[in-house]
Amino acid sequence: MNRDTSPFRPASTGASPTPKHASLTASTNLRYSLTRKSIYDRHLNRTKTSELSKSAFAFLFGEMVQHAQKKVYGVQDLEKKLNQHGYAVGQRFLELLLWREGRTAKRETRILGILQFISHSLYRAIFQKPADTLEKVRENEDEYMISDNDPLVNSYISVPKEMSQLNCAAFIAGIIEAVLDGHCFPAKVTAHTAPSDMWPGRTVFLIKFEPEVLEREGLRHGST
Amino acid sequence: MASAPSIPVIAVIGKQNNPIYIHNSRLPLPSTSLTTSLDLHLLLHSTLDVFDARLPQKTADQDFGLLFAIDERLAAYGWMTNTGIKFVVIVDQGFSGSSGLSSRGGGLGGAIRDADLKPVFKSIHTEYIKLISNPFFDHESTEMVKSNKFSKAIAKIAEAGIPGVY
Amino acid sequence: MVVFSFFIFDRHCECIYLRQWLDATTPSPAQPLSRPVTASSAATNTTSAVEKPPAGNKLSMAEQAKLVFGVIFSLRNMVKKLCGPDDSFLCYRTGQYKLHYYETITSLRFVMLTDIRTENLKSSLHQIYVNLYVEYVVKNPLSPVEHPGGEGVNNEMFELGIDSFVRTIP
Amino acid sequence: MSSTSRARLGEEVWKTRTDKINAELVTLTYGSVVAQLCKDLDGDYAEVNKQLDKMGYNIGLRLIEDFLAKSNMQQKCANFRDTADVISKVGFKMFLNITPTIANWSSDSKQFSLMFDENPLADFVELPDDGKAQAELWYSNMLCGVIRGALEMVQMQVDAHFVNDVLRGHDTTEMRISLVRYIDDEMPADDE
Repeated sequence: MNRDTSPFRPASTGASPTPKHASLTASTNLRYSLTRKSIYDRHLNRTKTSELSKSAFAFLFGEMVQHAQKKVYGVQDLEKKLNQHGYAVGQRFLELLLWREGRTAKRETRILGILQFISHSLYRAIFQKPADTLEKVRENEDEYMISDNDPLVNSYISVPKEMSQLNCAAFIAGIIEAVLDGHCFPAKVTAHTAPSDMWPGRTVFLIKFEPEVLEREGLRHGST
Repeated sequence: MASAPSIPVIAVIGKQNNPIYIHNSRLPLPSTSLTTSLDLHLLLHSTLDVFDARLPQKTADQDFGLLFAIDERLAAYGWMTNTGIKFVVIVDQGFSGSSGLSSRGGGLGGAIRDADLKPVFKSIHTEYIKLISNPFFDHESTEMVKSNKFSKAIAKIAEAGIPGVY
Repeated sequence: MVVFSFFIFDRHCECIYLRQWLDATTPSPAQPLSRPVTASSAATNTTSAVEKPPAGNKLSMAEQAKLVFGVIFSLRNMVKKLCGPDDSFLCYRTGQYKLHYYETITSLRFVMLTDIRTENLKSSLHQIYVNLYVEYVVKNPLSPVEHPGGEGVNNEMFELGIDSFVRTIP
Repeated sequence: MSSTSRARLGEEVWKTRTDKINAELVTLTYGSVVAQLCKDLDGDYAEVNKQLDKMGYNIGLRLIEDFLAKSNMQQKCANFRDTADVISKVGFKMFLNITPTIANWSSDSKQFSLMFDENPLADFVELPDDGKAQAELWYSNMLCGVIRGALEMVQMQVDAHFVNDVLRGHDTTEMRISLVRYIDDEMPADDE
């Protein structure tokens, strides 16, 4: 009980430790239909296996790209926007996925473990296929690569020459980043086009971990 | 007179150890060591130490079981998701005073096993997932959750108590 | 079969894509032009590549497109006046070439000029619409929704698709 | 084409001619778009509705081509009632795997409602409790734009907007669609 700093953040009004009998949470003014079920009444697995058309996603994603494009300066900025969208999606997807894995879910404490989780479980859950490769960048201790021969979000994208740097899979990079963050492996993830003869749209996700991750890995598991 | 064990407090604590939501139906409870809300906060605070201390040994399960006993009546149980969200449930064994304790003869924690709490934690986890799947839920916010539906759902879980234990 | 040229017109009657493999008005040479002419280069560079054949009063691709549209538009309207709104014309032929026509409900018009021995290409044009135009142009988020000046239609995937498709037409 | 055969067509297109994808990816992505707009526009929900509608409109202009290509429809609908039927049974089925019910026709057959029992876009949603989102935001407003854009491409100018949404505490989710006019063929610019 003798912590120096409170682990509770400076409390907002709702959280201040005033001696009150009632629940600490403010009540809300939202209206709910009495006859219709809200999200809290439905089973979470209802949508686990449900599907929508790939075109619906392609159009939505496309318009998201177009919309983001209007307000950005240059390719990098656009990729950042897409990354942010991916991050929001990734945070939620991760929680759903872990909840569903239930008992079998393992707390990943090693870099390799979490990367395997991403390239298999996560990829399979979102894209119905595992990622194509997972490898370590030889020159840099803190960098790893996951590759996808044909990223779903890029299936309809033909990048014009003047934007050749752009890779819209920055969206997926955002998802990966959220999942790493969720597991306390903070990292920067970026998407790069790396075509091969067989796969002109092959994309590599470059994962660069924050220094503290490697430090912890060294402490916990001995240097790798 | 002995009553069924109940759940007066359910707390959800975020990855950064920030409180996300605290359900508190009956505290402060007279004749326990929790008499003010400040006590409760300090108590929840100290559960975090237990999570931290046990974390390195935990790899698979999310169930941290009994964190510690608070006094003759109250005990704190914990659960941590793989994303570092902590759920703390405080159970009131319902024995009023020493007579209750002796009548059950089991002493603290004798009546309730860790496994009994599993379904409770599972339900909390489910409600939590529903909460954060909402696109308007702001992960970066440091404020407490204000969702009527979530509050109701958690209150319902607390009210239902521990399934199978009377 | 020999394909001379291919045009797409949008609902605003604008030519949003054109492509020429051979010139219909010159007797078929053995080889197609080494580099086919596409909309963007035709628009910006109408004099060089397109008008390479030196013969008499050659039309630029842009002018050809305008003429072609004038013809199909009149023909289509005539057919609808004669036989009702559900009828449409499929092709016509001259001594030199055959013009194939396919129009979608969204008023996209696909036109292909071939030699006279070619069978009706309506279903092929429909295939181009379904498998190439919709997949590579419509669904490409980086291409604009509408295509003034042909912008966004002549992307790499569509171009490659058209090329290989034309080669497979019997 | 009869109503039941349209339902069959929708079912067939969905089953055999549609590439499918995890629904939650779409739901969460849409959520991210809406939440981001609300943030960018600082809670100006009227403007958020407008932006969503505009994005939907752009999607509609494209989506109609995919719709026609997949459904292989080569003829225009004979009347607006047919159009409504196709939207519900083939269009929504093909993209969102739902079939909203058609209801509340006006006597001149120019206005109808689509009633959504299911709305995959709104699966995880609870509107922000800021005292105005429930009064001002139409969360799924993109769908209105999509219908407006798609129908414009087949020469119908319509007005589409939500009048009820369960997210607002209403008992139904209802979109009202009215035909404004049929659009004539465009003529080539006369520049000779």
